[in-house]
Amino acid sequence: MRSLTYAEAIREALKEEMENDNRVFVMGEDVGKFGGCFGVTGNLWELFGEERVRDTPISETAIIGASVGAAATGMRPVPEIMFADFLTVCMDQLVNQAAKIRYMFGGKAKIPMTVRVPVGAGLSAAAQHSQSLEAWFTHVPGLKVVMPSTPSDAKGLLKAAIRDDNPTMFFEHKILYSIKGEIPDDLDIIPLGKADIKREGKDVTVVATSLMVYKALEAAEQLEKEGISVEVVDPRTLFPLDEDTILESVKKTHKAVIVHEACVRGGFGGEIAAVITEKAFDYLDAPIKRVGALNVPIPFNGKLENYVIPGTEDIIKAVKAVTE
Amino acid sequence: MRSLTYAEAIREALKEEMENDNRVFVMGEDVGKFGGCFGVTGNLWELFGEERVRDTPISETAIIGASVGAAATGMRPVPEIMFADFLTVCMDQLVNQAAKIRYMFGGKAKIPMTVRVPVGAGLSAAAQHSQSLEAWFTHVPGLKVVMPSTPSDAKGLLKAAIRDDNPTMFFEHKILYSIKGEIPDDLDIIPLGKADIKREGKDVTVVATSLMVYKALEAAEQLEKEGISVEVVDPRTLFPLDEDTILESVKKTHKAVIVHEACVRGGFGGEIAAVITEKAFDYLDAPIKRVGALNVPIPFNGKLENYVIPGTEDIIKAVKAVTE
Amino acid sequence: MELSKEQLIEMYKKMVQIRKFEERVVKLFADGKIPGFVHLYIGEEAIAVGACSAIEPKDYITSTHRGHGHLIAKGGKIDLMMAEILGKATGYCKGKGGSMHIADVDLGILGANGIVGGGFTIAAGAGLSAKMRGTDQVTLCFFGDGASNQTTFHEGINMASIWNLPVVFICENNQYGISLHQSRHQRVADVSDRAVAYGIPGVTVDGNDVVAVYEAVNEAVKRARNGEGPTLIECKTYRHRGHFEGDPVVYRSENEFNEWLKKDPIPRFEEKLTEMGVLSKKEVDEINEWAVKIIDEAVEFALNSPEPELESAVRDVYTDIIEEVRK
Amino acid sequence: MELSKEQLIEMYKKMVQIRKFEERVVKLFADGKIPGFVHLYIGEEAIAVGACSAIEPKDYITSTHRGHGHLIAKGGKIDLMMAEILGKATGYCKGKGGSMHIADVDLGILGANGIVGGGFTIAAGAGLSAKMRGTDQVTLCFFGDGASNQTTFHEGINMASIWNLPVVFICENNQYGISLHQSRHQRVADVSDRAVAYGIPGVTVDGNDVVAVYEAVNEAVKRARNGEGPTLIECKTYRHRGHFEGDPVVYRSENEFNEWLKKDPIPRFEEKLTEMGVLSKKEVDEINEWAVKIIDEAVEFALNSPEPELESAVRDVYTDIIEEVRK
Ligand SMILES: Cc1ncc(C[n+]2csc(CCOP(=O)(O)OP(=O)(O)O)c2C)c(N)n1
Ligand SMILES: Cc1ncc(C[n+]2csc(CCOP(=O)(O)OP(=O)(O)O)c2C)c(N)n1
Ligand SMILES: [Mg+2]
Ligand SMILES: [Mg+2]
Repeated sequence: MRSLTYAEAIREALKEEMENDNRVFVMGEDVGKFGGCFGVTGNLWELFGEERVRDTPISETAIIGASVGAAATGMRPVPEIMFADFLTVCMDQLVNQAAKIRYMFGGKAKIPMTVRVPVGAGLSAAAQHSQSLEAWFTHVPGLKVVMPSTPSDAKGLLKAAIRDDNPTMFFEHKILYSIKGEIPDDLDIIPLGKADIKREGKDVTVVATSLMVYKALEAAEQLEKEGISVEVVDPRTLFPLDEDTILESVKKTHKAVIVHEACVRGGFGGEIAAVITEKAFDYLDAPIKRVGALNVPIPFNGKLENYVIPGTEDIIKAVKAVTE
Repeated sequence: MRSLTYAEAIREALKEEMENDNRVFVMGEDVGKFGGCFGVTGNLWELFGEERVRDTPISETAIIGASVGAAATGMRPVPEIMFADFLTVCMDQLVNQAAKIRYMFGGKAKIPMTVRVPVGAGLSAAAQHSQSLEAWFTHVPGLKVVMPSTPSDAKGLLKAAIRDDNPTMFFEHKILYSIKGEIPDDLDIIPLGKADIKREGKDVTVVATSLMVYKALEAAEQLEKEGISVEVVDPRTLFPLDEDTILESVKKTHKAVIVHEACVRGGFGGEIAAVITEKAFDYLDAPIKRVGALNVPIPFNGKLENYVIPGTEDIIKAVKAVTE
Repeated sequence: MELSKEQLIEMYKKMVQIRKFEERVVKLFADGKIPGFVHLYIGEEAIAVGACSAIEPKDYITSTHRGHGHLIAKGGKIDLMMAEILGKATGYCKGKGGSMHIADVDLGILGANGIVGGGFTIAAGAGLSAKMRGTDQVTLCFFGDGASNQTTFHEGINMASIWNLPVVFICENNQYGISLHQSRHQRVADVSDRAVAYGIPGVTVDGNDVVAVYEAVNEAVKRARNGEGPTLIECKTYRHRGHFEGDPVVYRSENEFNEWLKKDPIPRFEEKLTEMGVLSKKEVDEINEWAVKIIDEAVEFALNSPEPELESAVRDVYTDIIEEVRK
Repeated sequence: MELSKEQLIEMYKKMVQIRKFEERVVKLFADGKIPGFVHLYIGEEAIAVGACSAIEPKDYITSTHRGHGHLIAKGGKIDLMMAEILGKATGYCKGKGGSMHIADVDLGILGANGIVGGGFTIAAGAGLSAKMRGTDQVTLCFFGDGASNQTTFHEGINMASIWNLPVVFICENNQYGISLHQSRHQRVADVSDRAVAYGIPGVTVDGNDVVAVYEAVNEAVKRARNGEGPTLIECKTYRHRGHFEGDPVVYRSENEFNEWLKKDPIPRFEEKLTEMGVLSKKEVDEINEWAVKIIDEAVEFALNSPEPELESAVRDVYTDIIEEVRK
């Protein structure tokens, strides 16, 4: 098995899909020779040229809007929005165009596009460069939402998203870009809608996404020592959501903690908690706890930032609260 | 007591606040002589002139962005966005500017603005003119979110929002504009963050917002005949959320159903369900049910639209499911 | 003028067809048969017809909330349109879209759009796609004077210009964005002045003269096919009806309205064609009757069509997932 | 030239102050003392200083991600800026904002902005506010060449133009938006050409000539105060550093860089002032020493300042609510 960073795994997925299908192309700000703000597109520009690895003006509205037009007419664009925070500039193109065109047209169009977006805090980049906004998109029928935590998940899911005929939001965590992981030799695509149990356990289910999967695993390790066995479930895709795997786990452990980096209020944790409460109520032995960022913008100072975003300690506390 | 329509009550609130405070002004598309797309601003243009009731170009980004700039420099703008669906065009101004400026500046600015926005389906206006997007804004620390159901709530809460020193989203339901209601003679402001129990009951708590309050009350009436006593709680403001009133009610009834018009997935119902599950778990005797629109864009045909958005029957079914 | 007699007649027929279509929509709306919002194109027919006469079936258009004219001009099927406007299962969008969302991607009609300015960037994308796929397809992007103040105007045209995309941006300047006169929403008198900002040609033509529109668009389409990039064409016109059906139209004067009525593009073109001997009075009448007959048939088709099944509401969200039905 | 000797010296001092500030930030960043992203203004000092010299303390500015120069030019306090950039409790934003969000509303500094183009509509709003409050305050809106392709450029300037708002839009055309050269992000050679689209004056000046910038802005400020509306001023310049500290700068040539170094605005202005006899070589040296000393003090202040308390993280979200603390 080879080992790749999360960024390399994403680049490899892009490369393979671009080789396989000449309708696939990349566009975004500084994705060309510069290689992307976080280096993700890297050498793709050298491999595929500036037509298929397109540097755009600082025009998110046009990047996404043009992707919609290109997708509707036979291409398979993979636009990049430099920071999730800038999705605010192109929401109309995502929400009112990409997501709804197929439906509004009575099924007579498809919009195969995958929007790659770095999310998350941890770089002292402050309130306009640190957000995790995935929850918004789960509330938009017509979009799929992917949020991988490991290099191999990122690779397999990105390939699936690019081959998917629907508009898909693909959220990558900036802090994960440099993390290394093994890529199975037989890895091809990982279907959207399959959760992955990152660690088996029997006392409590921790549902965690993206970077929080690692913090949940750390928490699980520490809790193990105290005799608490934690199962860590990574949904990997928020829509389609693999409710079955989550519910199975909760039916086994009877307790649930949900962890995401986005602030708690209005976050996707509420959705998961509601699904569990509705569909596995009789199995629940304790309140469901949500762990997420405090409900504040992300501050600049690193210590404040750390205080605001959820950490391993917060997960441990929540697990203890439901298991005691 | 006088009786006013919801639209009249809103207009009266605007008029009174504009009379009280000359920093308050209205701007938006066709809010002037035309009187607003739904007639809400009506004759304000005649009363206050075109400087304070400003017709804007079709430029939502500029409407909200300029409101932020005006609010930061001493005015109290009350912009109107013609349909909630068009909030997608000015998300950056709301989310990255209005909501975060105070925090990013270390508390050294305030942005007193109230964004009035019609939401909801029911007019066969199809997928781009029918959305209820309030959940997104509850996920944005720095914003307050108000969603009144009755004329007097609308009036009292709008006055409170305009006097509030923070950016506030004020969601009005199009179908409610023509509904009449009594305005208490002593009505002044209704503080943000106080839920209202629209009907007392003892068997089950139905938390409903906006137009759904009426459907919940209808359901309650029908269920009464079958011997089920329903308490209808209207949070009125989604942030600040009056958790106490909701939790008190659930502690009394031991059952909860949550109803909103927005589609279920990723909606604010998940937040409320999660709050109840976390904070009143021991009192819950049944799964919490959420009732909302199906997870699809709003279709044009009225029968399909009706099928997609939640109705009284759906609430009755959910209540029965948790009480049986 | 390079237009053949056949082409001129075809253009006249399309214009009449649109007019009759819209007049019937007025009536159906007044009769309570049409749900939702409808925005009519009466008075602006020369633009859609002039423009679409300059392109081929393989080419694309993006339309607006005021889209019936564009769709008919591009070859959209009258019966499927009428059925859609009435919300029927047989309509273009199976009753899910309605007037503001009619599309026929196979005919290159990338949809009406309920978002003002929604078309600019989609058109740029269609242009990019054509370029990358190595075809010579051109995209026409229709939009209003009001839309020229939207975010998307700026970003969409800029992108098309820097990449030399084969897109023609066609402004239907009917003087108003709902109630706001152009002089109050922008300081330029001609929307085409804005072409300068993108280093592309900008021209203004009489939008009530179908041949003038044709010629300008034809020129722009040639440039586009040659890889010379986009053009901005402004067509001055006027809508005869309110912004939407039901608009009390308090914002414009009787006088202004009457002046523009005199410039109605259809009688003007009719006069020209009869003067030129292209059409006789009798042929004109026949065309008008033919157009009404087609509408009659379309209305009958639409009225007799079934409503969509309720469960169709949950289909067509994704290509591969049907999430749930109402239980 | 209407500038007095005192004014010229003041301008020179500000430019030097900015340069020294930025040079120290380079060092602090390299030493790992500064978290997050920093975008430096070295090479562009003439613009902020020329522009801000044409306005009064009561006036407003909106700044960008590359904001240190604007803030210093408008009178922002060096020590509070430095403390903020280092994330300290004593900083302008109590350590919550950092380089990209420094503001001092009392001084009319409506904030740096992490969103490219974030300032356009805020500036229009400040202009509207001044107009409605009946003051003669003017707002300067700084932005980059790259930002001129954003949605907000179009809507913000259009709004300011139709309402004759007292705003001056000042483009710092440093040729690049991160790695993309202007010629690849827009087809106009001069951003000021875009003024035509809004029916307002547009001018291009040498952005490395502080007096030229001053004169153009001064003229525009006069118009603005007279109720004649906005102006678009483009200042051609070049950034000496990478886009942000840490940028390997693979996208431009050594040659281009060297050519621009020759036009460095500070030595140019220095030469002019010494030639004019406004400053002696000795006075120049004194100013440079003074500037360094102020930075030294600011750095000392910043380094000795406490980190913010953790619980300060939950304050300042709302004026009236503190929601929760981490338990
Ligand atoms: C983004 C957005 N803002 C506002 C509206 C509401 N609206 C629909 S049509 C219209 C006027 C459009 O004016 P114009 O572009 O001139 O086209 P016209 O209606 O005159 O053909 C407005 C404001 C909308 N649909 N989308
Ligand atoms: C909306 C948005 N898109 C992208 C970015 C990322 N970004 C930060 S600065 C920058 C380049 C800005 O270029 P320009 O406006 O020319 O200013 P300069 O950096 O050259 O001073 C970009 C793309 C951003 N901050 N905001
Ligand atoms: Mg118009
Ligand atoms: Mg630049």
